[in-house]
Amino acid sequence: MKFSVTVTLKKDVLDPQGTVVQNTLVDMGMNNLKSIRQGKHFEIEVNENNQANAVKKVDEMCKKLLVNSIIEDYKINKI
Amino acid sequence: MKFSVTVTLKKDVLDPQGTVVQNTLVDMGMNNLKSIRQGKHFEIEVNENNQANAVKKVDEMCKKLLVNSIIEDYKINKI
Amino acid sequence: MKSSVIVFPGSNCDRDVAVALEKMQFKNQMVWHKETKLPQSDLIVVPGGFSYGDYLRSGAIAGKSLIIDEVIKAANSGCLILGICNGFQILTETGLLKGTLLRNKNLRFINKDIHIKVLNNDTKFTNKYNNEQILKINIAHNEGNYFTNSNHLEELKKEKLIAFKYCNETGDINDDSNPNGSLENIAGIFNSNKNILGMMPHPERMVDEVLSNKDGVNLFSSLLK
Amino acid sequence: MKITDKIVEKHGLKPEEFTNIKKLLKREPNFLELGIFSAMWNEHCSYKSSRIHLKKLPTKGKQVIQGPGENAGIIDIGDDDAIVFKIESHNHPSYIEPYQGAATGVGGILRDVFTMGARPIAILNSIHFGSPEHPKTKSLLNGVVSGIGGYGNCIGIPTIAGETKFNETYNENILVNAMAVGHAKKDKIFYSKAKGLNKSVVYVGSKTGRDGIHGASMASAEFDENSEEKKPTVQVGDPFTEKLLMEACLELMKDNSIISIQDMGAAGLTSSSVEMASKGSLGIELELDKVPCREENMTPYEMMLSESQERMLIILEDKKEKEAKKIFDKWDLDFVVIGKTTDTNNLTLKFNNKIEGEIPIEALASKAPIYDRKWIKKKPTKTKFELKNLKKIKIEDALIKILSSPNHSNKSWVTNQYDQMVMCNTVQKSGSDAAIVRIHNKDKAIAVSVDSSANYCKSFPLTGGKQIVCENWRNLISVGAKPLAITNCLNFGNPENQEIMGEFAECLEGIKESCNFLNYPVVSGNVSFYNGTNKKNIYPTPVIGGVGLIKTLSTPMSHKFKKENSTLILIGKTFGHLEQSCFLKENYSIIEGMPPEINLLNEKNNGESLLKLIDKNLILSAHDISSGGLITALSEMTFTSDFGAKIYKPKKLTNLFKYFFGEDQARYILEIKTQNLTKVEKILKESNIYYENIGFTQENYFEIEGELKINTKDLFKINNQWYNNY
Ligand SMILES: Nc1ncnc2c1ncn2[C@@H]1O[C@H](COP(=O)(O)OP(=O)(O)O)[C@@H](O)[C@H]1O
Ligand SMILES: [Mg+2]
Repeated sequence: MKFSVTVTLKKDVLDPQGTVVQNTLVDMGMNNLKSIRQGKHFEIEVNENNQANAVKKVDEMCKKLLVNSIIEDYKINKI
Repeated sequence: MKFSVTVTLKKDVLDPQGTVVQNTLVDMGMNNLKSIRQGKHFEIEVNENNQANAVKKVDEMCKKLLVNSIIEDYKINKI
Repeated sequence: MKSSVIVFPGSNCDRDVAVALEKMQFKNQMVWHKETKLPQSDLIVVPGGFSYGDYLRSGAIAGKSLIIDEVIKAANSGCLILGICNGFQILTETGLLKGTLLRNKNLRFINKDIHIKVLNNDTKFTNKYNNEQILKINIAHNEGNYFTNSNHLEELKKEKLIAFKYCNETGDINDDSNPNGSLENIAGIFNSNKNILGMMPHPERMVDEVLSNKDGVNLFSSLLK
Repeated sequence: MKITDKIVEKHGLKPEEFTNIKKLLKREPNFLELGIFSAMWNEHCSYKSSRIHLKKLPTKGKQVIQGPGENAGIIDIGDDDAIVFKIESHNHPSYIEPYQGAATGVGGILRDVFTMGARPIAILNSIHFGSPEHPKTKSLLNGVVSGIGGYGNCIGIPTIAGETKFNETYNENILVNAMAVGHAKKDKIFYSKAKGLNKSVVYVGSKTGRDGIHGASMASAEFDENSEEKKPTVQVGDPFTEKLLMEACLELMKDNSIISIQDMGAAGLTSSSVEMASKGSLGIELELDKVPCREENMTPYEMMLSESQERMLIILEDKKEKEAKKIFDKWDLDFVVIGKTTDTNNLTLKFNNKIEGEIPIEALASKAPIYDRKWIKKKPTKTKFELKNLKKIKIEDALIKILSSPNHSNKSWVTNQYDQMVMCNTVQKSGSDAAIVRIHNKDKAIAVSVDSSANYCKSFPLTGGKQIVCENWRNLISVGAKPLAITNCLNFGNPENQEIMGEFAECLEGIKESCNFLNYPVVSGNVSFYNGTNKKNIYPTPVIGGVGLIKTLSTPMSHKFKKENSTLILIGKTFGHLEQSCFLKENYSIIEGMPPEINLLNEKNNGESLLKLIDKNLILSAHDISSGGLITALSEMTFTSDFGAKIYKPKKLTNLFKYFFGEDQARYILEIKTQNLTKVEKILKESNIYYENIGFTQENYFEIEGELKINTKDLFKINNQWYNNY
């Protein structure tokens, strides 16, 4: 079973990367850009046929390693 | 209009980060993990009401800066 | 010889390389990235550091700066270009050099003295070295893991475009002497015209006996001819 | 909003303190004002528990240009050169988010140094973790080390020295102390004292967000509808912006448009503006609507208490705004006039043209509370063990145990993650007694080292305090540097506990005695109390950062053996002090008794004489003896050297364990060309120094006559295992 996980910085946490990327895009003439925030994306495949169990596994991976819950939020989606 | 962009390494490009993360997760006892690949995720908001135009804008940002087409693939989704 | 060192926000080896160039009798100028004209130069150096904080991908944002168009023009008209560390990353982002630099295999920043072997001394950059000469030199990077597609790798080999490979003290090129996971231990490459050199190790750190050794001197003196 | 007892308590203020505030204001403070008092009156900014003790430290000397009281201390190193340095703690944030906590710790201390007009030239760190077996230790170690490296590497300043230690006392409270050293021209130093009326107060650097708004803001959230939204967030470091800020500030400092300048550190806009005004005996008025904000709808309370990083406050000379702004524009940084100096002696805060808060500056600064907290003296302890009753072990096994222990293992796993060479002036990297950085374009250099000895300080704080200063001084001497001055970071537990306060007072007394005797003044520092949880406080861990001068850089001294067949001399007397030693701890888990005594007279004499010998070019290598004793120090001299050593059996002291593992102080090992021996002996005798000829260098093997013989490469391997297997 395959999942995608999106990890984003919490609102109010400074995003130095996003700021630099945004300024660069605007400098390059992309005036319609309103905002851009950068995060991480994982594609995870687990050997597990029961969806509830699989999600639980993926969630555990997020909590234990992939996500820094102090500054990041995450979302899991089946793909 | 808001979009998400997912940027992933091409299949034949070695993914050092993904490999280390995968090994770590397995070491931590996540035996059901079959594979994990890491990529980037952007949330982009553009001032543009016409969807086709907006997608074109975002696509341009990807091509011109956000994506290194030699090693990366990308997908744009409206959110 | 006249040289120019390009300075981006976040460059931090710009002064170091300028000091080395001046020591080797280059007439050097620093060029701010917002400039739209390059001073007349025989050598352009894109220095190490963390241009734009290495945000997005190392070298990506610097690769879009105003001055880069001028660097590309100069390169195409045969001017010598040297990219060191972040400079190498920037040159790959602009397409002046092919391939790319991925995260180090161990996902950690690595700073240490390592050894490299000179693979082709028949170039403007390396003629003062012997072929197969082993140099001890400092590396300091997060993304030095060179990667390219198999066609380009073939071309690199066939056209002798690999400048340096990581090796050990006695010259063995293998996984143990590969600090960052780089493809075939590649530490530096030329473009097909051999007027552009990109390398991860820092030759400018090896020109002063008080600090280290002088294994980097011949790279600069090769250029002086 | 009515200020209830609960709100006051949530702001960390005691009821008496609140009463005092009302007296000083002659009214009740509003919510904003309360927040400002809580920030200025907390331990971190007010030094209320430590101030009366800190006052005793020696801070003067011919070499001192600026002692404590400014952003960093400054010393004179001859010609027109000055060295600016300070150490600071970032313990609590690093425990919560190790990468960002450590990174912003480095960023903060760098700002303290370049605020004064100095270009930072070196970063040091002292990091203490819990026991390696503790489940959190590994990820904390990883995070902290990559955070320190991440910031220093990116900004391009070499991280060249430090210490990494493990001890279960830090299981729930790690220590992350960062020190920065900068170089300035003596006539181009900048201070924080404001001068002149109606001068522009300028905000430069990053925008203000809701970062790290203290516990205080948790309290505020309770009274707010959208409390979820306003949870305080961890400070994220942006070394790229700091690099720009540093270059912009240094560029602006080239002419004379700055009256005073102050970084925004703890308590951000509040403490920086109050400090500038207080030192200048002026008032300051801020128009908060002008503060560049990162988030929408930020309140004055949030703006004043935000700890967003990479920001500075500058008071400018008249008519300099346009030129100054140009510089900050070039570096893509905010530059906004947000206020002016006034003659009211008040901190006046306006928002949308309305006065939201007004507090007399002196109520926040000089009238902040000072406590003379009760403390008790530590009684000397007795040891219960007898060496002869302990299980027999071989010297070789005991040595291997030490060399492969986490605390004595080779630290290249850590230091390889730090760029040590950038700026091309690093003459000696981490791994030696002290690191050496050359002054750019000159033939002179400074040596730097940070040191602590928590076990010694715990067992007898007075001696421990003396010892760390001496050890730090020895480290500088060993690389041929004349020690000039120190900075100190005092990491302690809860000061309201009389025993802890006793540890603090007595450690400081010890530091004072050594500094006085060695003419080694304190020019800057930082106090971190409340390290620990509930009733469990950390061991007292004062950290000393020292700076010394090397006048000419002919051949830098190191502890690596240089030649075959040189004579090895041990200076200083060996009594065989094993209490509190690493030998007992690693081999028997015994941590008992008193730390080794310090004899300041010998300390000074031995050190100064060694310096004389080094100056006369009579020494090939030198190493001070510390934790692990003589045998450990000798082993370290063989590492990465082509040579080992053969050591004679001791003539006087018969117990080999005491001789080889004892941790007696004021001792050094010297490698000397055999033909220079008579010259060296003559000088040592003239200076009344106790010394012994202990052996000679040889190829490949480390050997003790009739006791042990190990290939030095194997020994080095043993020393390198731990981190790679962890
Ligand atoms: N342990 C100490 N020894 C000497 N001086 C100290 C000590 N602790 C703090 N100081 C001095 O007190 C002043 C205020 O310290 P601190 O609040 O940490 O500075 P900053 O506001 O720059 O962060 C500084 O000048 C510092 O050098
Ligand atoms: Mg400060």
